[in-house]
Amino acid sequence: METSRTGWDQIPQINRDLLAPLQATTWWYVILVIGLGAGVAAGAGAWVYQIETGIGQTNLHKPIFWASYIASFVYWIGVSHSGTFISGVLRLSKAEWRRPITRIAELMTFISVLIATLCVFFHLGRVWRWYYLIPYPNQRTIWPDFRSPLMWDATAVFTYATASTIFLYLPLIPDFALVRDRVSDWRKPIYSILALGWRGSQTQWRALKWAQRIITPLIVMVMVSVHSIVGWDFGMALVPGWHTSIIAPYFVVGAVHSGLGMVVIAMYVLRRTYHLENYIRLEHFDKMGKLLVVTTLTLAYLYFADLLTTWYGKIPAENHVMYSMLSGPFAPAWWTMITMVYVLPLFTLTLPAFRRWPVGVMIVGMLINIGMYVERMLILIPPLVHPRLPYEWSSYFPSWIEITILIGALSLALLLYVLAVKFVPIISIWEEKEGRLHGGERG
Amino acid sequence: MDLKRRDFFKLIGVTTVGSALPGCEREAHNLVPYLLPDEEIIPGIANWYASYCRECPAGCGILVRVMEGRAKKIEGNPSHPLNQGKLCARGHAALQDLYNPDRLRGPMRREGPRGEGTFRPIGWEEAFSLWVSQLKAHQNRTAMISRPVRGTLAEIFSRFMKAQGGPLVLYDAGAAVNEHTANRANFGIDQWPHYDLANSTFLLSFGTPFLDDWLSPVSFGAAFGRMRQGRAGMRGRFVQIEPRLSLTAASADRWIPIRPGSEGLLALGIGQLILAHGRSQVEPSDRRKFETVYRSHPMDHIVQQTGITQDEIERLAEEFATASTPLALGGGPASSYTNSTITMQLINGLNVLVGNIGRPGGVQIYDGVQFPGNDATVQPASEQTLLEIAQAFDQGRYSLLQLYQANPLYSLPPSTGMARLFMQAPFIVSFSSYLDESTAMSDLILPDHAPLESWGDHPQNGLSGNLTVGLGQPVVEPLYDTRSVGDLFLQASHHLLDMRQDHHPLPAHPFKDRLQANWQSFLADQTSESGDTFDLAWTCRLQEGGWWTERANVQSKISSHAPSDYEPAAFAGDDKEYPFYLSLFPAMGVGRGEGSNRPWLQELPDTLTSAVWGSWVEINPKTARDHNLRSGELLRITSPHGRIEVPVVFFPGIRPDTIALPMGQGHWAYGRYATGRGVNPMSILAPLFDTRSGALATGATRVRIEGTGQLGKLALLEQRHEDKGHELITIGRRQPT
Amino acid sequence: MEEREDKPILLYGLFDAQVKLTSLIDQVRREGVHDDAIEVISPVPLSDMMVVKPVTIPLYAFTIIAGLFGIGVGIFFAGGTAALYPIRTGGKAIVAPPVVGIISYETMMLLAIITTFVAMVVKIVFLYRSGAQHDPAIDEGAIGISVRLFPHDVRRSVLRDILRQAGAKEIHER
Amino acid sequence: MDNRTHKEEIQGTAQNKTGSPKPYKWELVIDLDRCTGCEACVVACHAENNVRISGEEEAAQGRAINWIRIERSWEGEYPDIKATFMPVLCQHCNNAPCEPVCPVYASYHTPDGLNAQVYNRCIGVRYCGNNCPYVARQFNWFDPQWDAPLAEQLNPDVTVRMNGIMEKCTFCVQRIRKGKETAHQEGRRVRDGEVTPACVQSCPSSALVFGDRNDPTSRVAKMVKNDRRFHLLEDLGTEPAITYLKRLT
Repeated sequence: METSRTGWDQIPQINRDLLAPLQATTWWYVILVIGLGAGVAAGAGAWVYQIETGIGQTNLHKPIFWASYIASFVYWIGVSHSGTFISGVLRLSKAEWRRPITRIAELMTFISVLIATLCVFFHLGRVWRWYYLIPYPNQRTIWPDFRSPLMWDATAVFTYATASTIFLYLPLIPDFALVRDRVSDWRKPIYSILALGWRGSQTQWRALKWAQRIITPLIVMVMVSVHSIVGWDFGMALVPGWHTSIIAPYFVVGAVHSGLGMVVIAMYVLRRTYHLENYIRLEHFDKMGKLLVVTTLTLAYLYFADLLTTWYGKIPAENHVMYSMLSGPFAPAWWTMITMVYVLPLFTLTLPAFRRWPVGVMIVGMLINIGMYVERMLILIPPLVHPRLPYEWSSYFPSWIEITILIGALSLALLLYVLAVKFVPIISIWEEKEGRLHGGERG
Repeated sequence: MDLKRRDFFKLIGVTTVGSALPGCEREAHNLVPYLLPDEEIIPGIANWYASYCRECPAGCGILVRVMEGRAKKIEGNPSHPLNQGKLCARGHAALQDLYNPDRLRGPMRREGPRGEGTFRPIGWEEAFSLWVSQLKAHQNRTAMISRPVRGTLAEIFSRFMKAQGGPLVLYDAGAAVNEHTANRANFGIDQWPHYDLANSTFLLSFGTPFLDDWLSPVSFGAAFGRMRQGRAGMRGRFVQIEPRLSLTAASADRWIPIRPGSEGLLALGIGQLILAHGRSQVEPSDRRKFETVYRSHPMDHIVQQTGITQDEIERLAEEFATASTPLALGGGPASSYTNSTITMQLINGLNVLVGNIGRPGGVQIYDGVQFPGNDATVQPASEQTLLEIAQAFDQGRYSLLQLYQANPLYSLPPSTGMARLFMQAPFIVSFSSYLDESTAMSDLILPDHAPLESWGDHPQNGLSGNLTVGLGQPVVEPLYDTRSVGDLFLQASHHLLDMRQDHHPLPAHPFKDRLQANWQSFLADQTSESGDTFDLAWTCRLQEGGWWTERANVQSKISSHAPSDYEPAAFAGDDKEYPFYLSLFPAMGVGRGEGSNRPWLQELPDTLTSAVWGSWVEINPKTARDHNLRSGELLRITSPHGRIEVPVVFFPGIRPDTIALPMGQGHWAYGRYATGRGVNPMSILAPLFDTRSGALATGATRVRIEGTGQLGKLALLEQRHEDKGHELITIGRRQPT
Repeated sequence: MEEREDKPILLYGLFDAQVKLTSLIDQVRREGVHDDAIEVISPVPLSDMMVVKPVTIPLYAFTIIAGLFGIGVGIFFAGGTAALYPIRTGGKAIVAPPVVGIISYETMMLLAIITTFVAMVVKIVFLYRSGAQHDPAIDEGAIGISVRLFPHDVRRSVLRDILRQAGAKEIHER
Repeated sequence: MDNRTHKEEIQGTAQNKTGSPKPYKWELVIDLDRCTGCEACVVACHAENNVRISGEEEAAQGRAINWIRIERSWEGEYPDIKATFMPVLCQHCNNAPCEPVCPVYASYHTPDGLNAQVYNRCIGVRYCGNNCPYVARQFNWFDPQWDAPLAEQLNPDVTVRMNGIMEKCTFCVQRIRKGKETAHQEGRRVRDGEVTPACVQSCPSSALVFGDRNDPTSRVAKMVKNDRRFHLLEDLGTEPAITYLKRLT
């Protein structure tokens, strides 16, 4: 028997709406790009200066050997979890509402993994020797020690970066083909190559679907492993406050938490900018809000478990770390973090009305991200400034060089995203179509 | 004439002989006497040269590691009885004297007004003739201030100055003049006795900083180690009595914060009790004299003056008198008041009372080494003697001042008017290696070699249980266009011969020959060296770094005189307006300022405060709270003679009515590492001196304090918050089972 | 244009979304055209995939093989090289099982994902039926059907009629 | 299990190095009852190991480099107060937390039981610094500077560490190597006291004693049995090669 295909008449409209960003370029877009470019240049300059003169340009000192750069690394890796989680987990769970936001998230994943890797390079004392980390035969008999959590990290991040790039590219192929046929200028050859000669034949569709079906669960598993390992970078250390078994799951959930927050921001901005109200609908903010509530509660649960254990154990070294945050010099930062990451999201996103208020959700997303960044700093600094031997208890605040470099990194992330919006359809066109049409077909 | 080169060639022979000698060979190192000629230097192979350390008057034996003609490291000479292979921080840092970037590299002449510090490099010929002409011009009107020197150099200096007609003053701010004077009064000796710390079972120390910088900290450190853990089943006990818990006190079993200036009274009280309990071991003949002195003050007066309870005093007396080998020492803060010589006498008296003079674990006195330049004429002088010289310049009796590595302009308080000397002296010649405060005021600078570049010898009796004469040889070629001060003096005296018929002149040989001649005559007298030809003996001594006895013969019969009557300490400033005692102590490493141009010593953290590269004031946390001071806040310290501002360090180990400052910083000259760093507490001291010895009473000035509200600049390595953390450091500490 | 006898031509029809695909394909089949010669082109994956028998190549086979290989690689790096280069650190075993586990987990994932991707690309680029042809109109919501047959084939006109009756907006041969 | 493999490894390497069946195990004993806090060890270490001069600014930032430091702690309240000293340096732990975390083997354990740092491998990730519970690891934040001619004093046997790498106490490994070579040439074991790190050599009160723990006749082997012994943070199980003897009273 035949199936009737309804709604196919929307297709040209969808094409028009979602390809619009690739065609028109406004003056403020140019200004934005220039501004971000300036930020990147500043950061690059600061970095070169730091390499030239020495890592001492940071405010690091004994016993605080890790600080803002590593915190940023952790943070960006966290952000990168958004894409994989949303498109990965939601694909697996066949959540239809994911369709308009998967691309937004995957793109974010791809970019923030790059930035995270960059942060590691900022941190290295002799960055010009970074290749010692690569296992390749050489005369110096330099070989990495895979017993070091940092090597686990390097392997995992590499895997994750590769996987998420592929994961971003897969659903892009049909869209590239679509664009290929609709641009005539210099971009055409690029799109043609990227489109891999896509025609839309049933064989190709099936191949694509298969690949997605196989890779999606794999990448979700990689995602979990990556941030667990990032957590183990700390968990494996003897540093009081780091040496806890809960740190891996805590890091994973925290990552998703900040990732979702970031996606919400992107959703709001893009929706606003390119008038995608018909695609990124209130329903999506509502759903994201709910997800955020879930992550908030999970994270709170894990954090509480950790604090409770420390509090009850009363091991002096760990106590000093904890109380330095609860009531000590780090109290302001800590309470800010608590408010931004836990309290505010709970009190706002649990209200259905609030969840359908994009601006509000976006602001909460921002709060969560700021809070999570502070939280990353708090994971590093208080334990490091309270070594077991109290002789050199100390304090830390990033230097201007550090701040400049990190702002540069942030600008780079934004810049890449802004440029990407001009290059790839920010909403997966064919998946959007698929979503709408099949709804009709069943009728 | 180039002495350097000539000596090189002369010594090639000695080296080859030396390396073939039996008996002088040392397993540990490739020890060679004097400089190897270049063709014998093997690249990458270290040579070790024995010498003695000239950083402080103790003169420890050292071995210098030399590679490719450069000194690389200084280590203690294991066979030297004084330091037995050990070496202190300052000894190590002597390398940074040799290689100091701010060393003077050749003779210079003043340009522009004095004190502006502008100098013009000149050639040695010009410099030398200028000096000689000055000597001729100021015949019989010349005075010389030198750091304490001994041995051949001392002999040359004193004979030269005798011939030139004028006093030779050996001055070192750290030379324990009061202790010395007291020893002369009690035992009639001019050299240091050997305080046998290692074998004593109870040490009663009145502020003696024997682990900081007193006499010979290294040998005392070694002795202390043995006193504590060196004897099976016997751990010597140790009580330190002083207003501030010093580094030495930190190692004591008990610290008793006594009221500044009353140490003598406490000693008196203890002696009183010893006599009262009939425990004294003085001969009946002297007994009465002792009793009159020690019974001169009633116990309640003593208790009230010292602020120490009678029980505590009786406990001390008990412990001291009943110990098998007790030992009483005095110095440091106890020796920084106007009555300190008497205090030291009373402390010596305690040793006499318990009869430990000449006993193991007690105070042992030897016959000195018979060596040129080792007699009473080379004893260090007091600040007052310096001021007398200055006065003589005022009155025009002297007109030419010669300085040798002494820096009185920095070491003496401005209130003493020492600056006038440097303003008014018609001509000043300095032989120092640095442009320190005093040298910067001179008219002509003839820089000496660094110690590691020059010859020297160092007779030392006392301090250790042996008689020693250190022998120092140049271990590297002179880096710069400097000249051995010994050579200069001999050469000059030769030029002055014509007008010196009355005095026996010094021959015009180079200093090294003079020194060798002294050793020849000295070794000839020593039975141990008989049989060897001098060349062999000389080479051996060079390789071993000197001559010393296995054991010195102790003078059993010492006529011990009773101490003089006690007199209370006088203080400048009345206690209403100036409520605080001021206690100065030589900073760790930089000492009294002579070490402050050595980066290693500047960066050496003060063990008690962990402060580096600066000055601070130590104040009891309670006092700080009363004046609501923050840690690190700039504190304004005002005395009747001036004011300084120093950052505060909370210091639980100090009397609430006392504040303490380190000396050694606040140089306004003396090179890049020292200049303009911290403050010199001398600048607020009153011109008060010990009534007997004339030594400056650094603890006799009272001050008042007020917070300034702003933070000072001071780097502390320790960053812990004092309230917390202590229980952490004991994590994992296991109780003795 | 000159047609060579042996070169197959494509009979291509473009339909709107409402075309009755199933019956159309059946008709074509009834003319004796084999499934391999038929290809459907659409802007979105069609849910009624049964219209033509798919050419199936099991991607997961590549995935599994690559994954196993990846585990081998991981064991070699984390365990093998350590054993070949035995340096003691911190009292840890030279070959530490947990480490080998973690590393081989990652390498397994890495190779599995990459291989799957490559296989897919190969398939997309090379293994589409020669029937498929590129038509921008598709993406505007149309559906294309192409049948491959030889120039002298007698069914040529028949099939054109079938397509036309099925409501083809345009039909052309290539 | 890993301990056995380690032992075998030691045995093997030890046989190659010195003919003796037993490897060396260099250990240090610090008698806190002797330590007077004079810090001769600190300068001796600077002189022997070319430790940089950090200067006041760096010191104020907590970047002064000391391979050995004397930690002072106050006990009690005025007037019954006591200052105690604890020389802290790299403990050369048998289970060193700093070693396995290094991704490039810059920090590893020698068969002699030394915790070695290979400067040329180090790329400055500084994980080891975090993971050292004794804060014994020092980082070079800038290139070192010696005002001419101070550089003349540098010890040619010891590398000068440049910007961006980690350094720490080596037990004066250059001296150990020399001693072992001499002993090897003479076909014997290193004698007790033949090899001493600069700090031990200079210590006036002989609070520091260094030697081969595996030589039952060595002073170290005897002193570690002292009932005043304890290890710093020994509950961490790092098995330090440094044994402290508790100060009395």
